[in-house]
Amino acid sequence: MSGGVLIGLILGTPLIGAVLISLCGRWPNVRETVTLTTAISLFVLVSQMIGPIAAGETLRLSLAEPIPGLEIAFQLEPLGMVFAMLASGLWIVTSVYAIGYMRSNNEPYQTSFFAFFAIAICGAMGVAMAGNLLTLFIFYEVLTLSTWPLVTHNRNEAAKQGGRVYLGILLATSIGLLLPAIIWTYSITGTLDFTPGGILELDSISPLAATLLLTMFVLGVGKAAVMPMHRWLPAAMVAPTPVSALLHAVAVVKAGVFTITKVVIYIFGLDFLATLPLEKFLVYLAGFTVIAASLVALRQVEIKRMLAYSTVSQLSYIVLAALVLAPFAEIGAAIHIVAHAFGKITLFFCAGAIYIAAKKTRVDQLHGIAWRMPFTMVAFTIGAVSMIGVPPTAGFVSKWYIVAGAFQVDNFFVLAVLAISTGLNAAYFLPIVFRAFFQAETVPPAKDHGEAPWPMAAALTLTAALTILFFFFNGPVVDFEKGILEVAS
Amino acid sequence: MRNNGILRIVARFLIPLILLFALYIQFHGEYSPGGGFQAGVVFAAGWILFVLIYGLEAGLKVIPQRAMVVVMACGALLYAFIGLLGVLLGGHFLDFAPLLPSAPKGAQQAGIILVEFGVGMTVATVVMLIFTMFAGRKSQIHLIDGIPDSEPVTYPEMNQDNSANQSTDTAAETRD
Amino acid sequence: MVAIGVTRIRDLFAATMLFAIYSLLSAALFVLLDAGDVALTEAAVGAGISTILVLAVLTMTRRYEHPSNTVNWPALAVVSVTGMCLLWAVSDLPDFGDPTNPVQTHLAPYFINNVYSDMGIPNMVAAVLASYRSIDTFGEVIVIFVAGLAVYTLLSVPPRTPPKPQPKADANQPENRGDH
Amino acid sequence: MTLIEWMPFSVLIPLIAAPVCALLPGRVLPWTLTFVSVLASAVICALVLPMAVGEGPLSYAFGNWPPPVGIEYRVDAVNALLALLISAIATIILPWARVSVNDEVPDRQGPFYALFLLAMSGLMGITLTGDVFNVFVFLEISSLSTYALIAHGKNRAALLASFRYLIMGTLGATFYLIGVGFLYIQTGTLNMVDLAERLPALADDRAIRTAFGFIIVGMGLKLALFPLHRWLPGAYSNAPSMVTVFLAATATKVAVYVLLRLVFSVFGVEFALAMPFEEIFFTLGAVGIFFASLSAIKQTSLKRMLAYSSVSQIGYIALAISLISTAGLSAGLVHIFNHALMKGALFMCVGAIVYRIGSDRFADLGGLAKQMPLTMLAFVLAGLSMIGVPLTAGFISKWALISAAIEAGNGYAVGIVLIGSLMAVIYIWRVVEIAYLQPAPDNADMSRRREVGLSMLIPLWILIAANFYFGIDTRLTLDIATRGAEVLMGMTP
Amino acid sequence: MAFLGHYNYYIVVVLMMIGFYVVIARGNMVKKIMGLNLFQTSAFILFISAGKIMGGSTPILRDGVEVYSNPLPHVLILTAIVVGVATTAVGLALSVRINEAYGNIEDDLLSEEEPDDFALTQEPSRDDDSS
Repeated sequence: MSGGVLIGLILGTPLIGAVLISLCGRWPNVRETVTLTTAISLFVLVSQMIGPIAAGETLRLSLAEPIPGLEIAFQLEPLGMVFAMLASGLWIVTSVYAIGYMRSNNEPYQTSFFAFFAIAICGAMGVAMAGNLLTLFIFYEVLTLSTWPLVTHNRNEAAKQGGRVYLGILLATSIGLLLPAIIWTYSITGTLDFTPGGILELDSISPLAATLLLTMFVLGVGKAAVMPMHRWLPAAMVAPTPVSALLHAVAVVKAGVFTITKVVIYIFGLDFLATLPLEKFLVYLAGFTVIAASLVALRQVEIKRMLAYSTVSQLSYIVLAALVLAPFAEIGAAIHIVAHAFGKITLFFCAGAIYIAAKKTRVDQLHGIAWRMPFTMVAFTIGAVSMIGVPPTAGFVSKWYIVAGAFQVDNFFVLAVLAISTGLNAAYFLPIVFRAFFQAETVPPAKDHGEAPWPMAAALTLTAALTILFFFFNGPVVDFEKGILEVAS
Repeated sequence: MRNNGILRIVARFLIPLILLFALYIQFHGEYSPGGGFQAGVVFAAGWILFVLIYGLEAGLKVIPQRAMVVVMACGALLYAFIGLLGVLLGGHFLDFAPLLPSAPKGAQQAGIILVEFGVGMTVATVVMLIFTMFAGRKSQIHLIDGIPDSEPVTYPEMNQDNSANQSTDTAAETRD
Repeated sequence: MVAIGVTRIRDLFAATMLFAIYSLLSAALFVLLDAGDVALTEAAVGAGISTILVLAVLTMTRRYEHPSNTVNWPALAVVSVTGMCLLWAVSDLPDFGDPTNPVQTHLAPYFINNVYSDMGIPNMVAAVLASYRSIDTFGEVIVIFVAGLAVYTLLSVPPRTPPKPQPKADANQPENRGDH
Repeated sequence: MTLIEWMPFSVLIPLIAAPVCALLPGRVLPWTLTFVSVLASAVICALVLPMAVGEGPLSYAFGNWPPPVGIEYRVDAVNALLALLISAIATIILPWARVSVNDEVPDRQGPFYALFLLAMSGLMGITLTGDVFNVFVFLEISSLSTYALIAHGKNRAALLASFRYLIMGTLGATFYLIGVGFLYIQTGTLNMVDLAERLPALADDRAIRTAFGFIIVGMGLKLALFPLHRWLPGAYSNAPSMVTVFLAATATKVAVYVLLRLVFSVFGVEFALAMPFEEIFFTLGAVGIFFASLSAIKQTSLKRMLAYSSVSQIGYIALAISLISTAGLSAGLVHIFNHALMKGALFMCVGAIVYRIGSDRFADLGGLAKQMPLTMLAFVLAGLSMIGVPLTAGFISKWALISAAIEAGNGYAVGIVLIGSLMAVIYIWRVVEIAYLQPAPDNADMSRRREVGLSMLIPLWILIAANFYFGIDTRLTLDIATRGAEVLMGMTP
Repeated sequence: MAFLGHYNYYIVVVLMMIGFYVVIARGNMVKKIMGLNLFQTSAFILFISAGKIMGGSTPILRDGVEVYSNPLPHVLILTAIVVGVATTAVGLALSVRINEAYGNIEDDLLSEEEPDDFALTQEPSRDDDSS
């Protein structure tokens, strides 16, 4: 199969899935089968690309040329490969989980839920495989718009409010900052292709303007949730948990940091960025976000909101790592995308499972719950440990690389941020674990409950297992990423 | 006014004269000031004078409203037709030369006379029509004003309108 | 001047009469300016048709204008500024009646010299109107046709009297303003 | 007959069909005649366009009198594109309009359609002609018929709106006429090409400058440039739906065209640069975008909201023109085209909604997405185009506009465009929220709240498809617009 | 020389401004339409006076006349007059209908009733011809 066809299929599969899902709305079983089939075939298709990419082939597909000299084109590289694998693989798990969640909660509008979910995945795939900034931007917006119906799924006042903040911030940043940044770049360089080593040069743009441009990119990618553009993420927590789990812990936010990483590596280029005088400012901003978001998370009582702020903080790790501009840190950024995905999706799955089984949403209600839902809480613990960055979990690996990267360039600010945030992470995750395992139930639950339905329990167990497995088997991913850096620098 | 004898007699002299003058302006337009437009207006003025004296009903008996609409369209169409004739005979739109290839001047004259006649037709009838509409409107209003205010007014026309409305709705419904 | 009278008088009937006089005067002016055709038209239209129509309307509406004694200063300001511009502009216009005007030297000679050889008719206005620029005149016929059609469609709708009862027919009609 | 000889018939066919149409009885015949003639006009335009783009200006002299003496139609890339736009939009609207017109104008449809034909051919005539006075005549044809069409609205407010438009429109036309008068007095000609040759010698002439100002004010009134826009919301929101769709998609665009043609082709770029043209257009455009968007956000009914949105979109075009560069003009032309597509589609949705539920107030729209899913989906998609989301036509305009602004080094313009887009998000999304997330109002007549028929849906979705097509394949729009801009800037003969 | 040579234009300007003022300042619709007519008529005079040539005569060919006034403005103004009367007719028809619908034809009164976006004292942008 030629590369172009493969890319086309990867983009088309979720779309066809979405159409079929909306057509099968009347028969839930058929619909769910379609969802799962689509998810699995997508994963298989994406994994077909590993071979060629590892062999250094270029897969390219160009669809149209909406603006003279600018194509809607796709070109896969290792970083995108990882992202695509992650999103498509976790889609399967999340689908299983979502089926359990939606059914046992008797949610309305399930058909549109699954359909928009598929479209959102298509958006994520497009972002992952984009061959230039324009294409990336297009699918970035597809992702934004297709997740709005998911965020407002409940169609009540709270959902409406959340949806407003969500769409407002994401569209405002992308149209208001990202788009002009892209057009500016285009008008300077005449191209938007992702080119190893970057397309911006010192003689075409003054350092000050370049810094401004970089700031526009970093803030314009609202999905990366760098403060002060992070507000949408807690707001999006009104969505059903599967949405929070896959999209707001994996696909959407990762699309954000992925975009920033891509821009840093392929548009600016590490060497060029290193010459910029004010680039540190963004490092500080990201570092500030890490700490501040952790502090806010500390004070949350709702599990999902706490997780959301934790996500904000973890995302800025990645941004921070990307902006450290050391090869190791870039690898760390890429790996943290994976590591955080596994950990955070586990945590969200657990939160959803607790909600479905026990109807509990607050941290202070979890006393002794581990004895009723052992799988769930063990998985939660694994996820939490990974967030803190303790071996043998995925989170440790990425932190390792980021720290190593910071040492490469002697960036002690980053080291300090990492140290402090690790402490803060521990401070808000461990009490929950402690409470769940070692404290007695204060209030008897409304109904006697055990684990959540099996699809959910299975899904969360699987992701927890992945979190641990990644610690041991991260070699391929690391090798993969080293490849790009060799090309890049 | 209608019963004023003097007016009637004066009008009986004047109106034919006015109409004659109109025709003179119409067809003598190439030699002296005047042309289709002025002729149309003057012609209409004669008719309006007639209406003012003999009443709208009498006026409409001479030239019914429907006829005005038709003639008004025909005037414009006559103009267009002359224009198209030029195209059909191989020239440009409104090119009169091909009408009489042997005598270009004559062709131009013929074209001008014909289009001016079209202008005259349209202008005369439009002016008459506009006047009719305004004058007719007045009588309709007086009719309604005659109904005492205290009564809940029902407008027969309105109801018709309404039912027409509904019937269209249903028609549309079935088509859907 | 008569025009000022038109603006000042609140009695619309009188204003109409003044307006008719004004039209006649301008028709006379047109004659002085050698524009016979235009004069004829202006007399017929301005003094005749327009007047009759306005009178017809006035019999249906009120004769007196709603009193508003204040001078509309913003409007006056706008008008003065525009007037200033125009006065400023006309100072660069060529002198009145000067035979060396661009108007007289560019296209006019063509018409004056060629009309007879092209068409064999003496009235240049008719020639230009109906042949050289006949598409304009076609447009003019269409304009007057539109006017007839517009008035016809507008006024053949059965009348309803002033606001008293909102006719029932309105119930299923969209009232597009929010305050209803 | 050659193609050039067919060209004027894109105007003449509807023009001649109109008197016939006025006489036709019933409902089917007038509609059929209108549709056929409009379609013929569109076909001619579509055939002429490639030739006009490829071979430069095509000239057709009426009555076979050579141009400065007679009147010519002169077609190049700019007006060929616009003529195609007008006739194509009219062709798409007509199938859609049948049901809606039956509902809103139950009687005397012959004259109604005749007026529509006249309005359309008037606009076409303005677009194609090469004579400044002929512009005035056709302007009046289209204006007068538009006034009458607006007055056909069901509301009594339609009459008032029509009257106000009449006053403003006639003022605008008279301003234009005075401007033309000055031009004529100073040059002795009315032909655009002839004028363009004679004007440079008179660049410092006060009368010419005033003529420039008067023409701009006059056309500003017609195109609803910001402070002169006040007739527009009333006219758009009270006219019959079909008329609104047509006007919103075409009428103001034609006024923009006249402005472009006169300012760039007749007066010339140097003259425009010597006048404070850029500053005024930039300021008015920017302020217009901002305030009109703000007003759009404040509205509580769809038609008015979209009408204000139109005013703000005109601001974009003004902004694009004010850059006085090829890129800017091409962005303006592209936006003229794309805006017609999206606004047409949006107003079609509103027309469908009004047809079904008899109201366009926000309060009545709750839950409509469930009952009219296809219409509302179309609204969302067209709205996305309005916002300028990628893959839509709106994105292309925005991209072109921002690129042009960056190229001209005008950071403020970039900011204004972006703020405008964000405000568009707010007003479009308000509607989306209501339609998708709010339950239907209690007093809603559920039996009426159904999807409209295919006769409305198909044209609507054709426009939506066009919105996406021209968002992805821009060869037609961007290339021709760039070519048109070059013509206007005088870069090519 | 300049002043006297331009007296026709000054008349035009004065008339024009009177008409313009009536249109935008007066509330009565019939009055507005009259104002519009005044405004238009003044524009007509502008054209016609431009076509006048000293010592010329009506542009109808006759023996013994050498100098004719320019016929083109006459043609234009004929058309413009027709346009003007057409507008007047439509405007008047509209005011009749408005009178029936609202009970009066005073635009300022109706503005209170129908809060439209049109104010009588709207500020046209004058800035563009004051260079």
